[in-house]
Amino acid sequence: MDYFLELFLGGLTRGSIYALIALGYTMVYGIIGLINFAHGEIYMLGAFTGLIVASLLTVFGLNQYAILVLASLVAMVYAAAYGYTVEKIAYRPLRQASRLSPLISAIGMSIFLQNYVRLAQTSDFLPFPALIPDLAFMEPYAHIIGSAELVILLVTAMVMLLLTAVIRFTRIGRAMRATAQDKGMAMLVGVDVNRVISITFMIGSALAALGGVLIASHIGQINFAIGFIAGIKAFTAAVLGGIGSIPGAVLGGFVLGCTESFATGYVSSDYEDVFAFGLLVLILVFRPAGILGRAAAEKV
Amino acid sequence: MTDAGKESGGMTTARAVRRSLLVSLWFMFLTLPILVIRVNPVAQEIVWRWRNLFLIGVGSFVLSLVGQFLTHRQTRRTPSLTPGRLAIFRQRCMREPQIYVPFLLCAVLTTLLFPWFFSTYQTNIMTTALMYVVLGLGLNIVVGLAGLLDLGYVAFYAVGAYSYALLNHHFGLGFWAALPIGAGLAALFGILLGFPVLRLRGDYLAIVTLGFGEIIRLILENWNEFSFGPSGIANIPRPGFFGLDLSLAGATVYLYYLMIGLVLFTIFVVNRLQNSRIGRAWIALREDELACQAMGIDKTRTKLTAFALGATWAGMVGVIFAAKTTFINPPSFTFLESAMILAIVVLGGMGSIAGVVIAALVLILLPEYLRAFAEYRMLLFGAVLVIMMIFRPQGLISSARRAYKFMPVPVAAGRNKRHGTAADH
Amino acid sequence: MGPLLTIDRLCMDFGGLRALDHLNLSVAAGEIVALIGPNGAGKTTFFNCLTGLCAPTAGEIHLVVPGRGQRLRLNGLPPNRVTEKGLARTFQNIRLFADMTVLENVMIGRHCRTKAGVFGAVFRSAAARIEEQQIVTASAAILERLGLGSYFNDLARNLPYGAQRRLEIARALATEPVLLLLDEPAAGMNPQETAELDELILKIRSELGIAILLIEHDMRLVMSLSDRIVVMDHGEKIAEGTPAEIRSNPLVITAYLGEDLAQTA
Amino acid sequence: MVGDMGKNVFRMVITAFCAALMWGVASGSGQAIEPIRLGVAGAHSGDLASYGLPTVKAAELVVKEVNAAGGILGRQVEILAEDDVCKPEIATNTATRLISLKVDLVLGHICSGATKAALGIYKDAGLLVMSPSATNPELTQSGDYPNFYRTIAADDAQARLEVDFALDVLKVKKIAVLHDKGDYGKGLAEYARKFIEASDGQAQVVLYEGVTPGAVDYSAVVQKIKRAGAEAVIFGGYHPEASKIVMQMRKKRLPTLFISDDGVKDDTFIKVAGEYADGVYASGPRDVSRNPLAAAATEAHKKAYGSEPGAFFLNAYAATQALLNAVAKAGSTDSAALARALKSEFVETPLGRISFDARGDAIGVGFSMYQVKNGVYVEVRQ
Repeated sequence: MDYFLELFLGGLTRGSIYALIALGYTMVYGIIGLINFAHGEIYMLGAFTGLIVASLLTVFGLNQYAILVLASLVAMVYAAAYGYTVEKIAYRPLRQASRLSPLISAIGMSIFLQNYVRLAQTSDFLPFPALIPDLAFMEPYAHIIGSAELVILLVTAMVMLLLTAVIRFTRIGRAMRATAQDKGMAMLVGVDVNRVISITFMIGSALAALGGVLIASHIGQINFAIGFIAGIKAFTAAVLGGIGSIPGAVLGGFVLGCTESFATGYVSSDYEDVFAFGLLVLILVFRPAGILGRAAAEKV
Repeated sequence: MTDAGKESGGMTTARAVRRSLLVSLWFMFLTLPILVIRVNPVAQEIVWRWRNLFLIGVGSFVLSLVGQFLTHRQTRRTPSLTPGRLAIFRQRCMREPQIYVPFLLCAVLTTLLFPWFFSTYQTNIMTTALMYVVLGLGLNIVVGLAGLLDLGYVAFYAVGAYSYALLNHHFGLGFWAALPIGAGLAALFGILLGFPVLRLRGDYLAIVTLGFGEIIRLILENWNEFSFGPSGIANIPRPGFFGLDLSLAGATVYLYYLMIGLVLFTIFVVNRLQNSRIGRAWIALREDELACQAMGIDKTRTKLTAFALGATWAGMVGVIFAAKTTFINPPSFTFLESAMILAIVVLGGMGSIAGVVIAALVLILLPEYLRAFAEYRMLLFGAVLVIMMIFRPQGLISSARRAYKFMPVPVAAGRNKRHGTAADH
Repeated sequence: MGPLLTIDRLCMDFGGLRALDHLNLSVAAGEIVALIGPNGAGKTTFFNCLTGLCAPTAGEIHLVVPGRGQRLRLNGLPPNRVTEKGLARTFQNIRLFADMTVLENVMIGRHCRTKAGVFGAVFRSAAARIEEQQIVTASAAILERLGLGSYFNDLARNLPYGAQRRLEIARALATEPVLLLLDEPAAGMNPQETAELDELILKIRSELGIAILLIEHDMRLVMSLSDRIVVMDHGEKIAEGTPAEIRSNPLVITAYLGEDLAQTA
Repeated sequence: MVGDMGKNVFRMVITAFCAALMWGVASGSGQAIEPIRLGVAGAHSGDLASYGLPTVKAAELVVKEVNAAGGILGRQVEILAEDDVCKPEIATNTATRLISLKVDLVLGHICSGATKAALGIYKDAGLLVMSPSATNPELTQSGDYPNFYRTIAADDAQARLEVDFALDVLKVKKIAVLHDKGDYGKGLAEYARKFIEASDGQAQVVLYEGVTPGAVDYSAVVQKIKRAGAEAVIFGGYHPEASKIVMQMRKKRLPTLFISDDGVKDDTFIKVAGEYADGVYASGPRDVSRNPLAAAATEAHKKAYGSEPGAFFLNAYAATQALLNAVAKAGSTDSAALARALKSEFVETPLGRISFDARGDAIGVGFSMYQVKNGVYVEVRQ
């Protein structure tokens, strides 16, 4: 039973990592129905920016909390800027094109950004400082759940609540929902669709960067390729939960994390990813819209 | 950047410069941390590379100016419906035998005599390129014709390669016996993949096929007893020539002609398929799945045929791949490979045979000849994908539907004679 | 001779919403029946249930093909099987295969009446060659009949609107239906085009002997064309009868027609 | 405009294509044999470039020295470096290209998979190949590649050392064997498992598992190690995964010993794992820091390139020396004569005085165990 609980907690923390990245994915998909393959790369860029800022600040001798906050903030600002630029260059001109074109463009962008960082920085793994401090009150429970894991879990929950609130209760949230439903109609009733989409990309990218900094400081290392696997897993989580749904992304993350954890614990980590993708195929076959997603009926 | 041209006429140079200045400032801001600062936490050092910032600034300024200039010129010209000069030229090339016959003859001669004029190395990479031509044409059936976005195509390639390697290793099966078996097994896997994804559409299909591709690779990686795991299978024999053991150069030339044959066969088959009952059903499925069903087309069977046929080619090329490299292991079959083949189809023009052939040759040969820029190869590859999608989403050569020729049939009654507008071609 | 198509207490629920409520309807061979009713009355849902695009919640759909005699149960069949049985349809919002040529669009309709497979296509066996030739000839003949003869090799997307509507009908005819379902065929047409459509539908009935069930809002067309009219509202049938009967049915007038009828009458 | 631009682009493409072809022809048809051509193949670009480029630099340094001293047999040595990105399918192109360029000897390839794919081609061309880094045991043990030599010990030797160390020095009874599912790591883990199982009950493998490289955490695997009651973990793979596993083990208060391989004996591992790295064992090439030749080679690298040498630098340095020495001793570049010279002659290299055994493995090259103490790897003296 203990073993089960430990695996479950491990799955939960892993799931919250996926969820944090999946939130941005699902937002973008919800609005323009595009698999933003470059999202994982924005996460990686965020982590790199965080590393650079943290290294600079360490030289100035700031304290750990200040470094964590500043590095996250700068990374988020930069990621938002990258998200905005990527959308404007690679996706906006293709808004009227067939569904395939933006997807290919996204794959191209992803490859481009990966290699941009590889060439500008390095292809080696870089150590990432443990920015999240070890909390004293967590000390007795450290063998069950670490401080960094707890912080990630809490941040994921907070971000999910915040996003849900923003989408439900604010002006921009309303505009987002309108755009998601029908771009043409939204435009007619005075929503600046381009602006809404840009803002969505910026929020999603900033979240990815926040995830990047937190997760990198938990794992302790980064390189240019971390975005690919994180992106694929996060996307799987988003689809599992029902893409476009904010709580769905978090739920999907948890389901995926726990599946992998139990697969490793009770079967073998050799086939961990086979289980993850197998679950995805199964869920999509029996519930094509995901766990919390609504099936969109085609109008005849 | 894109709306610069809309204010046609009113655009002054000063404004363009100001705009470009903004663009360049933005990109300098954007690239500041990644391109300028390099940290090395191991050695505890920070390197500042201000020169990069300067280069980015100047580069993006110039590019933005040029871009604005071009869009400006384009919008100022009155949009005309007549096709561009290039299009006319192309049409003329296609139509007039005195132009295309010598050209074609030249191309055929070059292809046939290639191994005699060029080194083994050149022949070898040309063979590689031809393999991608076939892969592209195969995926073209699934993506270009049937409109099913398959991101796990490389799985079938792996199935083909491993069929030959394993059959040869365990049972000593030769290349020619393995070729149809590999193709058949790949087709079977295509159907296997096809069943669960029948109900899925568009993006969901894409992600599930991607997952399927990964699953195949993971199984090959982990199931040592079956596939020898990551250390792969070595000493796979090259194809024999009527029992003769060929030297390296001989085998390379032989493989080259084999691939030429396979390319021709593939083009022949795909060309016949796309103008057949099945091919039309695929295209209808791509255009409108619902209407397609309502017109009496069995969606399940049509999709499965597309998956199976597409996979068949991948399986065949997989067998040849194993025979060519003589060694295979799972890292040769990653998602990036699928992306590469997909890029060939999309860049070439979905559904266009000629386009796919050209795109495969360009995408595979160019990096080989530009080995000096190897570091930037993937960077450029990514950029080219994006740029192509923005400026030429229909690909290098957009596909054209077959025109059927008829004797002019007199219109039955007089009541429908009102169209003189339809331009026949 | 009994009816061609019999629909018995057909129900369709979407979640809690009842789109069709115990609908009964029949169409005789060679008959032209119009289905009218306000927007959202459930007319298109009804078509979707008939053609297998939605699975009805309850009720029975039976088709008796003249000459074959058998009573075929249609509910639960996938759309392509329904088409094979002899029901063909057009769509309210035109759904042509836009990037295929006009001729090819019609050739798609021949798909379910032909059977050449992959091998036939690749090796061009004699049977496949003959079949392909027949597909082309038959399709061309249908296009000629519908006055689309000059568009053969044009892409469907480039056709004028009225011609696109006619092409949808041509495509449906190519499946050799016994009953043709037309979903608002005159929508967006000018009076002249509507008049031509009127003639065309009558010609299809008289020359090919195909029964027609159509949804239409253009009352002038409905009144001049139909043998019988069925009025729907809120998923229920509220009236049925000849054009004259419907015109004078007070229930219909209050529920739906009102001014429209006053204009036509 | 469109037409114009299209035409220009078209013309440019044609010109570029022709130029490329001409260049291909020109480079394909070399002239009379003047210099000794040394092909250097490996990953020179892409993610694995950091493993391949040091070899090029090592070859350059040795060749510079040799050429300055008048070359070999009166002939200068010329280096032809070709990239294989560590992919088997590219490696076959690289190999045929080197053959087209008429190389006499090949230093490479870097990765075992790429090496296997290329070796068949070199064998047909009668070329001798020496790798500084391909550790797959089959390369020398299968007998399929008589033309292959290497200046690094094979994986089985490394696994043997790790297992012996765990059993005889650390005296552990229950061992968990993990790997990263990669060519190198899994191969090593397979040998480790085999050796432990063959130890007559001295110890047992309580867990054998591959971890997914690049996964965000390994807590489930760590739980499994705990449940299996392993006293030591033997991990086959590279440092990114190793540091994650070690950190999570220690954070979960798991004192299990951690033994790993050359891929983990890297300073980045210590930097990443920080305090948690202390006590970790890793096998690595024998400490040669007291060998004056090694110091000189490293110094030469710093002088020429301004940085510390990278992975496999000394192995590549030794390999280049061994190859060129064999040419000098054999008096020709004939592969049979070279093979005889390699097996009979000893040569002084940064790795020590080496020669080659019948299978092609270097004699006198081996591994020893290291342990992290206070943030540095220290050789364990037994």
